Parts: sequence; C-alpha cells; structure tokens
Amino acid sequence: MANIDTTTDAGGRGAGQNALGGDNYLTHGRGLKSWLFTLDHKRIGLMYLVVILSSFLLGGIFAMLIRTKLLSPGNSALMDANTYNQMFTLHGAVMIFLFIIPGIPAALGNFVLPLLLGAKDVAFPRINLLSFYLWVTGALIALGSIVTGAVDTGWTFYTPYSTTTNTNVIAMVAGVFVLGFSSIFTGLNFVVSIHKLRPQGMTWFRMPLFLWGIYGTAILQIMATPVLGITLLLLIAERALGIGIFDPALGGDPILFQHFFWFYSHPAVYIMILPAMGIISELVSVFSRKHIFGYTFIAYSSIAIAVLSFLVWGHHMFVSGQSLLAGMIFSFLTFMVAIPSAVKVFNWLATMYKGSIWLATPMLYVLSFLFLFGIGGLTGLFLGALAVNVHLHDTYFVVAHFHYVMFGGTVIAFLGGLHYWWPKMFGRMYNELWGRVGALLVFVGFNTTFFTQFVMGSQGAPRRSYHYVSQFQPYHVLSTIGAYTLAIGLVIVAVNLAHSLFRGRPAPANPWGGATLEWQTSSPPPHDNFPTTPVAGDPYDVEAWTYDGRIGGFVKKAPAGQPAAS
Amino acid sequence: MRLGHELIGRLLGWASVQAEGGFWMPVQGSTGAVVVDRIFSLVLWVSVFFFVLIVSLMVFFVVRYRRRDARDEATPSPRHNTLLEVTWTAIPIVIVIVIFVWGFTAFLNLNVPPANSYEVLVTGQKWKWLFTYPSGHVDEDLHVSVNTPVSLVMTSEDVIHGFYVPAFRLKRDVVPGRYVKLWFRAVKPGEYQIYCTQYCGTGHSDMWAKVVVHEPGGFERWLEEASNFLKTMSPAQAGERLVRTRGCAQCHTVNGTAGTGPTFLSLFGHQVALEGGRTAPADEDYVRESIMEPQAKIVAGFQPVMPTFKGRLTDQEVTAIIEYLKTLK
Amino acid sequence: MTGAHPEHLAHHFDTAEQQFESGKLGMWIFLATEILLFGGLFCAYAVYRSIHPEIFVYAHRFLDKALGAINTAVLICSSFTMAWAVRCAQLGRQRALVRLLVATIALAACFLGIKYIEYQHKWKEGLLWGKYFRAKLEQPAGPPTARPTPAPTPAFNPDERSLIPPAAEGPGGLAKRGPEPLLASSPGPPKDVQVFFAVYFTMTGLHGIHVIAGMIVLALMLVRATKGEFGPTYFTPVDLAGLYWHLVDLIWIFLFPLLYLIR
Amino acid sequence: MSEGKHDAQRGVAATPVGHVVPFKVLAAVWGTLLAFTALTVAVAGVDLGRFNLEIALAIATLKASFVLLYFMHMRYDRPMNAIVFITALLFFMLFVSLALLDSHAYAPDLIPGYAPALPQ
Repeated sequence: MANIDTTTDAGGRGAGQNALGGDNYLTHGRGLKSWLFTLDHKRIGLMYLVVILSSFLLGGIFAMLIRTKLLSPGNSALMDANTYNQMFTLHGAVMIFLFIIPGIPAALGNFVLPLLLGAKDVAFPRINLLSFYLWVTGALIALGSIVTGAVDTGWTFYTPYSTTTNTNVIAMVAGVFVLGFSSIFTGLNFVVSIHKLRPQGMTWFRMPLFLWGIYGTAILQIMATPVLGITLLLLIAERALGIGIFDPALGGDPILFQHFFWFYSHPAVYIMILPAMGIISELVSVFSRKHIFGYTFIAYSSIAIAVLSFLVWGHHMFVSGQSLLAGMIFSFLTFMVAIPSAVKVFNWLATMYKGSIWLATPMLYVLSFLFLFGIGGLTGLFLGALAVNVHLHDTYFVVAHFHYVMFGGTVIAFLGGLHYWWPKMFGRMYNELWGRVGALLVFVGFNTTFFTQFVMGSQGAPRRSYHYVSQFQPYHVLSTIGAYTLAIGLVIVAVNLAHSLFRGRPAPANPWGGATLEWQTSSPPPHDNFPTTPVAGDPYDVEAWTYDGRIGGFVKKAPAGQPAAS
Repeated sequence: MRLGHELIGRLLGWASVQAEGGFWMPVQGSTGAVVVDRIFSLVLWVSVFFFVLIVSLMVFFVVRYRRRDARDEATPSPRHNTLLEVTWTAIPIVIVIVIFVWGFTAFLNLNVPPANSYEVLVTGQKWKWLFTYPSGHVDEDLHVSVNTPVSLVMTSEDVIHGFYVPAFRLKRDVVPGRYVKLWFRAVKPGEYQIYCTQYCGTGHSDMWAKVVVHEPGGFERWLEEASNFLKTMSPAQAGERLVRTRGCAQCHTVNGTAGTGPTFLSLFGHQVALEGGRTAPADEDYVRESIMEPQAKIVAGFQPVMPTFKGRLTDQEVTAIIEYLKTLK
Repeated sequence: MTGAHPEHLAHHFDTAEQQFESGKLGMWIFLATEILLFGGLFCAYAVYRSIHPEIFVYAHRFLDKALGAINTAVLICSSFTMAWAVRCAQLGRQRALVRLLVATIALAACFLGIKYIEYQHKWKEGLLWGKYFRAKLEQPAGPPTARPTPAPTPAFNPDERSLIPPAAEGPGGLAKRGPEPLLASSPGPPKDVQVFFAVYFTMTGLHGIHVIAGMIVLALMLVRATKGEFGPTYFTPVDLAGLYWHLVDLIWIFLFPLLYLIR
Repeated sequence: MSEGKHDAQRGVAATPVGHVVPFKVLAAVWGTLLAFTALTVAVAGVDLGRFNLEIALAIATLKASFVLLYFMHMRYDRPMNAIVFITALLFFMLFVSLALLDSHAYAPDLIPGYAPALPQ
C-alpha cells in the first residue's frame, strides 16, 4: 500500500475509531475473575482462541516428532513403535477434536458472529460460557489419558482394536464426549442467534456469507454430534462393561461402529471446512474491493454441502467390508458433494475478476486457500472413484488429501481470518511484511510436506506405519524438511501477531474496507459492541467505503456531492 | 463402452502410468492394476486441467487487477450471472458422473471373482498373514500362478486388518467374524509386497508378506514341495514352521516370556508345575497329551483355554513339533 | 447498557417475545440432538433386529409385558401432569403448579422403581448383556432334538480370548459357511441372545438416565415454584423443562412396543 | 444489571407470550394416550402376520404425535420449532436406512454365532 499515514486523528472521530485508550471490551472489567466468569462473547471468543491455539501448538509438536521419526525407515531412538502409535493418535485427536472443529466457529465465530449480526451478544451467553468450560473439561480429560496410558487406537477408535488395547481409551473417549457437548451448545447458540438476533434490514439473503457458513456448520454440529456422543458412550460401555454391540468377540458388529463413527465424522470435516469457506467469501470480496459474485449460489451451496455431507459417510468404508450396493450409493453422493465446493471456487475467482486486488496478508491466505483447497478438492475425485479408492485407501494419499483440505483449507482460512479480524480484536495492526513472509513460508512448507505424500501414497505407502520400506525414504525426508519449514512459518506468524499486541500500530475501525457491521464499531469494540444498534445494509457493498490516508483505514463515502464525512 | 475406455486409457495412460511403474503408480502386477491406472490417469488429467485453469486465472487476475493505489476502485462488473453459474455447476456434474460410472463398474469387476478361480484362505492376525491352500498347506507368503484368477477368502483372528497389494491395486479390510472375498489375476511372475493397511497395534507396520507369482507350472511344483516340508526339512525345522503357522506361537513364546500359555523355552525335559501342586515331566508323552487333550494337565498360573488339536495335527506333525521343542534349550 | 431496556430482559434481547422465542427454539434444537442421541441406539436396534429377528422374538419373552405397560401408563400420566403444570404456571395458579410438579416427580420415581424391579429380575436370571450374559436358556418342550448339547467348556476369561486359528479346513468347506437357516427354524434358543439384552439395557439405561436428569430439572423447577418465581409473564423455565420431560415420555412410547411387544 | 441474569422477563408489563392449552384438551389427550397404550398391548396379542411391527410403530407414532402437538404445544408454536424437530427425524431416518441397507447387504458374509469371547 502506498502512502499510509500512520497518525490517527484522536479527537472528534466519535464511534468507529480506535478505542484502545478508552473503554472497550478488553478494559471493561479488570482482573482474572472478570475474564473467567465473563458472559461477553468477545472475551469468550478470545479465551477460546488462546486454548485452541495452545492445542494447535501441542498437536504440532506431536506432528514434528512423528515427522522426525519418519526420517528413517527402521527403529528410531526417538520413539518405539508403541510411542509412535500413541503420537499419531494424539496428533489426530488433539488437532481434530481440540483444534480444528472448534477452531473457526468457537474462536473466530464467537468473536465475530454477534458483531456481524449487529447484536450485543449471542442468544444464550451463559450457555456460551458453559460451552467453553465443557471444552476445557473435555480437553483436560482427553489429555489426561496421556498420563494414564496414552491412547494408541488412532483418532477413529475402530473396534475391536479399541476394545482390546490396554491403553486408556475410556479417558480419551470420555473427553471427546464432553467436547462433543461443547460443540453442540456452540452450534445451538449460533443457530438461535442467527434466527432471532438478526438486525433490522438483514434478511436471510443479506447475511454475510460467513454467517451462512457458520449456520451450515451449526446444523452439522447439532445433527451429527449426538450420534458421535452415543457412539462414544457405547464404546465406553463396550470397554467398561463388555456390552457387545460393536465387539465381534461378543457377537457385535465392528462395521456398525464404523457407520456410527463416520455418520458424525464425515459431516465433521464439513464442520471444519464450511466456516472456512465463509471466511474466504468475506475476504475475497473485501480485498478485491468488489461485491461478492453470485451471492445466492454461494449461500445455497453452503446449505447444500451441509445436507449432502450427511449422505457420504460411507466413502470412508469402501474397503472396510461395506457392501457393494452401499459403496455405489456413497460413491455417487460423494461426487455430488464436490459440486457445491466447485461452485464456490468459481464464484470466488469471478469475484476477483476486474477487482482491485490488495495483496495484504489475509488476501495471501485467500490465494493460498484457492491453490491448496483446489488440490485438496480435486484429489477427492481420485478417492471418490471406487476402483481407484481401493488402491489409495489407507495410504499416504489419503493423509495428504485430508491435510490439503483441513490444513490447506481450514487452517489457512483460519489464519486468514485471524489476520483479518486481528485489528478488530486487539485494536493493533501487525507487521505487514512479516505477515506476508509467514504466509509464504507456510504455503511453501505445507506443499513440500504433503505433496510428496500424494506421490508416496499412490506408490502404495500405507499410513500409520512406524516401519516402512526403504524405497519411500526420500519422500519421507523431503516431507519432513517441508514440515520443519511449515513450523518455522507458523512460528513467524505467531511471533508477528504476538509482537503486534505490544508494538503494533493502533488499528483504525475499518483497516481493510469491509462493509459488514463489525467494521462500523471501534477497534476493539466496546463491551456492548455498538453504541447504537446498527441497521444492516448490503454486506458486500464495499464500494461504499473509501480509503482515508489520514487514519490509515477506510471511511464511508459521503453521498454524492458532499465531501467525505471523516 | 469398453472400446471407449480402451481408447481413453491409451490416450491418457502413456504419460503417467507405465507397466513398470511411474511417477505416480507402482508396477502393474495384475489385470486389475491396468484398469485402475486408466481411471487414475483420467482423473489425474481432469484434475490437472481444472487446477491449471483455476490457478492461472487466479494469477492472471492478481497481476492484471492488482491494487496500485490505496484508493483504487474495482472496475464495475456484474454481481451475478445465472447462465454462467448454471454452466459451471452443470459441467462438473457431467464430469464427475463419468468418473463415478467408470470407477464403479471397474470396482464391481474387481470384486466379483470368476467362477473358476483358485481359492486361498487368508487369515490376518497380530501381526502376520497366513495363507491356507486347498490342500490344507499353510504358508506365510501368498504363492500363486501367473495368469490364473485367484480368489482370496479372508478373515481375521483378532482385530481388523487390511490386506493390501499395491502392485495389484488390491485392498480389503479383513474383519473378525466374517468372510470377505477378493480376487486378482497376476500378469507377471515376480515378488510383490503385501502390507497391512488397517491399523492394528504395535506390529502393524511389520505385517508384511510377499505375493510370489510363479511361472506356469511353477506354482504346482512349489505347493507340492512346500506341502511336503515334513519330508524335505529336518524334523526340528518342520516343527518350528508348524509352531509358527498353526497358531502355537500365538500363545506360546520361544523367548522365555509367558504369553496366554507357558513359554516353550527350556520346556522339554524339565519338570512342569501343574495346577493343584502336582508336577509332571515334560517328555514326549506330556507334549503329545497337551496338544491333543489340553485340559488334562493345566500348568500352574495359566487358564485352561487351549483348544484341542485332535484331528488338526497329524502324528507326524506332532513328532516334528516335539523335535523342535527339544532344540529350545 | 441502554437506558430504555426493560429491567428483567437480558441486555441483548429487544423484546420479551424475542427472548421467549429464542429460549423455545434453543430447547427444540436441544431436543433434536436428543433424538439423534437415541437415534444411534434405535439404529443399532434396527440393524440387529432386522438381521437376527429370531433373537428378538425369542428373547423379548423374558421381559415383563405387564410391568412395561404399567410403566408406559405411568409416564403418560406424568406427561399429563407436566402439561397441566405448564398450564397452571401460565395462568399463575401457584399452588396447583407446585402440586402438579410434585405429582410429576412422584410418577417419575414410580417409573424408576418399576424399572428397578425389572432390572433386578434380569440380574438374578443372568439375562444381561454381552460379557455378563450367563442365563441358562431352556430347551423348548417337545421331542428331544438332534441338537447336540455343547460339550462342557471350562471357565473362560473373555479378556484372554483364544487366538488359535480355526482348523485349517480347505476353502472348499468355506462355501458352506453362507447364511445358515438353522437359527430361525431349529428348535432351542438362538445364538447371540445376549445381543438383545445389550440393546435392551443400553436403550432403557440411557432412557433411565434421562428420567433421572428430568427429575433433577423438575426438582429445581419445584424449588423455584415454591418461591413463587413463576407467573403469567415468566414461565419459560417450566415450559422448557416440560418440553424435555415430554421428550423422555416420547422416547418411551417407542421403546415399549419395540422391546416388549415383539411378535 | 448482570448480563443475562434472567432468561425471560418477569413482572414486566409486556404482552404475555406463549399459548395456554385448555384443560379439556389436555385431559382428552391424556385419555387418548392411555387408550392407545391399551390398544397396542391388545394388538400385540394378535398375530397380524408380517404387519406386527408396522402396526405397533404406527400406534406409537400416533401417540407421539399427540404428545408433540398438544403437550408440547407444537400445534400452537412457531413452525420453525416443528421444522427443527422434523429435520432431526429426517436425519435419523437417513442414518438408520443407510445403515440398514448396508448391514443387510453384507449380512450373508457374517459367520453365524461368531462370538469367541462369550461363555457358552
């Protein structure tokens, strides 16, 4: 950006400017207690952000240990086979249940959703806090299993292995059960908020697309998570009481467990990706300074994905002993769920067309998302095709596909959203240069790590393997180098953001030129979000805002004929 | 249809897939592999096309429409275009349906064995594979004849395992409590790797075995010879083999640690403490009785859970096992 | 805090109507999650019953139909008193509300008592789930069957199950392993009867836990009702507790015929 | 005031919310439910061929609808609440039907009575 004037005009700005010095939600009430018992969605969102990023760090450490072990094909002094098995289980469980499922909805969603709605809070603030503490409880129980016998079942807990292993499956499963309730309550809160708290002027089809994404996610959380709950309860009963519903040794059916598990866990990947798509929809419009292209198609595609995602769980079971008939149905539906995702990608591209594209850090994450999610989505076609799936199932190809969608999609969008809303959260701008360097390193490191795994997988390397045939060593070494690069990139991102908290330039109310409601209040927002209840207009009317060099941010254009009203 | 597949396969197949294995796929060891690889390359080229399209448009837009001044505005352009939306919804639908149909029909073929196929019973257990041939011979590797359809009837003894031969593009989970079937026709003599792909615990990544594809006639010779291992091997060697392949090793270790049953190490010729305070000398008769009537004498500290091997092991085989036990000092 | 906001309305709602509707919608969504939670068990039921109908037909006879029917009636009555209680709360009939809540809780306790009798009976008979199933199932009356009595097997520790592979029979014999009609037609108890009791105990057990949870919630309502907290303008908690209680009834309405009235 | 202390307003002069169901309706529903319970027990004693399960389920569904419509006020409520509930039922049916479809298709592969860890 050329010519950013960093001086802020302190006086006479009124609402909508930097509020670091004055009353804002961060200064509204002091002391630890005012945080721990807060009902303010913004504070709860921040607490979520802290614990979720800590989980990300923990899961990342497990990943680095795994990748380091895999530098050599044989035994390793770093860890033995059992420890390795526990490592990949913990990496999966922590990343999925603790980080990525609550990541965008609970952390970013909690902070942003009421702001986007022009509301003062979510519908049930106390349930919101309860949901946070359920998360904490669940996380403590689940991580407690590390001390009492870290689980080695893989995050999928397949029976009968999970009923016979001597590790502490019950603790992990009970923890995930509690986390499930946290997720359900978050979803419930968001659905009711979106239904009942929309401001004047915000019809369903004038909602920001991030809300559509969150709404789709919330439907999934509500409809799918209870099934996970009962599955885990039955698994606990299986281990503790020998109930015999999933354990073939007692006359049960292990394939039924897989149906139960994937009925939740497939929609769960859409719980992870839908809000990410919502973030991308916001960002691509703002940073192209152009109205989003094909709003209704993107909105409908979110709901289409949410519904279709319930119909495809069987594609995790193509080689597991599922019948041919079910395989055919699930394969077909799997291909159908690709369509709405493709539609979104095309719409985002069309939004960029003839735009005015600002390559700020969040936009770099958008471009990164389009690239990585493109690969992640297209490799889904390989896995959806039954005959090819037989070869690729349970190989590194699946690992790579999953990471391209979940990291390349969700985490990249999460980082983009974090950089986008960071000024609003803390009232500070981060260093743009380091932000970009971080984004670039993450992109390069990620591709090096996981693209190699596509090749390795299609060459036939089975996943979850402590030992591997030495033919695959070059791939593994390259992948590990990529993982280290990725880690360095993430450290740069973290340091840059943390640094900004203390040294960052005070952020203007609207640093990016967004037209959604959260940019119409000060950065950071006051305790009640808005001094007066705002009236919602078109959330993508970004052209109504113009850059004002004096404040380093965007201000609303004056009606024609008058000078800008800053 | 078939001709169409053939044609598309030829057109696309050359670049990414070769019979000897290429950048993406390993060597093609079976008829199924050829079919799978064709679909793989179709999907690959469709993906490459769309990926290049998306990324090059993205890069082009970024370069062409880059914001040079903070006040720059977007050039006015439509906010939606229903025709365009419908087009880019419909085209992918058509493409994925083609991929689905082809993938499914090939999958059906991979799953329905020809009537005349040669059946082998595959048993997965922690952590090895056992292959039982129609003659009753049990082996730790899968031996087959080239160009012969072989169907595998698979089950598991404990947890779920995954039977995977990358060169044959063949994979199926092996589930306890049920039989699943798979088949293939190997096209080239040689040795191919077998993995376990369904995570099954400590030794999951060691559950390797080989498919040995014999020249015509070679398989029969091998089976003949292998089945006669009692004659061709020394009794102790044969006994060792029986202990491994007939399930003894599942409960009885040979390294001194107790499993479900007592260890075999330093067993023969010593006194054995029995349940109820008695002892018995571990001689030929004791071992024979323990195999045929396992409940007759229970070793102190162990559960009486061993099934009888009456009718499952011949006299000669029991003798071989005894000879083997003698060597475990 | 804006000055014009009514005192007892949460600060983020504009009207009482909005707040009431939000609470109700939230509760209905919660009930939806309950449906799917039980849905898993109904699914397990459906799968096992449709594959092994003979197990269900055989084993349901061990359940006490009369007690089941009585319990159904008890829950329906409690639902009625609950619905009536909500009505009284809405109309501000304080004493009636308290009495009806007490009646509802008493009926719930009655339900649990009857359930306890049933469980105790099953426990005595050893009619339990998987690992603990130890009932000696009787041979049906009639001419002695050709079915061989199983050889007496020694005490068995299920945790140390045998890992011995089956006798190496050639795959030729495998063809006979198809679906055997022996179960449905042959006399004597079918195999895997314990599956029915696993389903029975998980379904009624989870339902029982919900009854207990419902009693706790109703007790809380009772405490608040005695303090006179509810009236025509504030009855949402009673209403929501009522919705939950009716759902518990609703699930039992399905459990009863599915478990007790099989034919 | 402390935020969200009260879930609903109380003692506020506002329009009353919710619908009061007449006692007669409640009592009638109660009677109907008990009658249907008796009916389903009676019907269970009669062999209706292959429709036993269907009839039992039909009666149960009828009873459940009465509870939903009157005891749970669905008839008088916002349609959205009913939509939520029906959506849950649809997802449940989807789950059961696909799981059933598959388990039926692979049932012939199961080894009958396989339960090695069970004491016989």
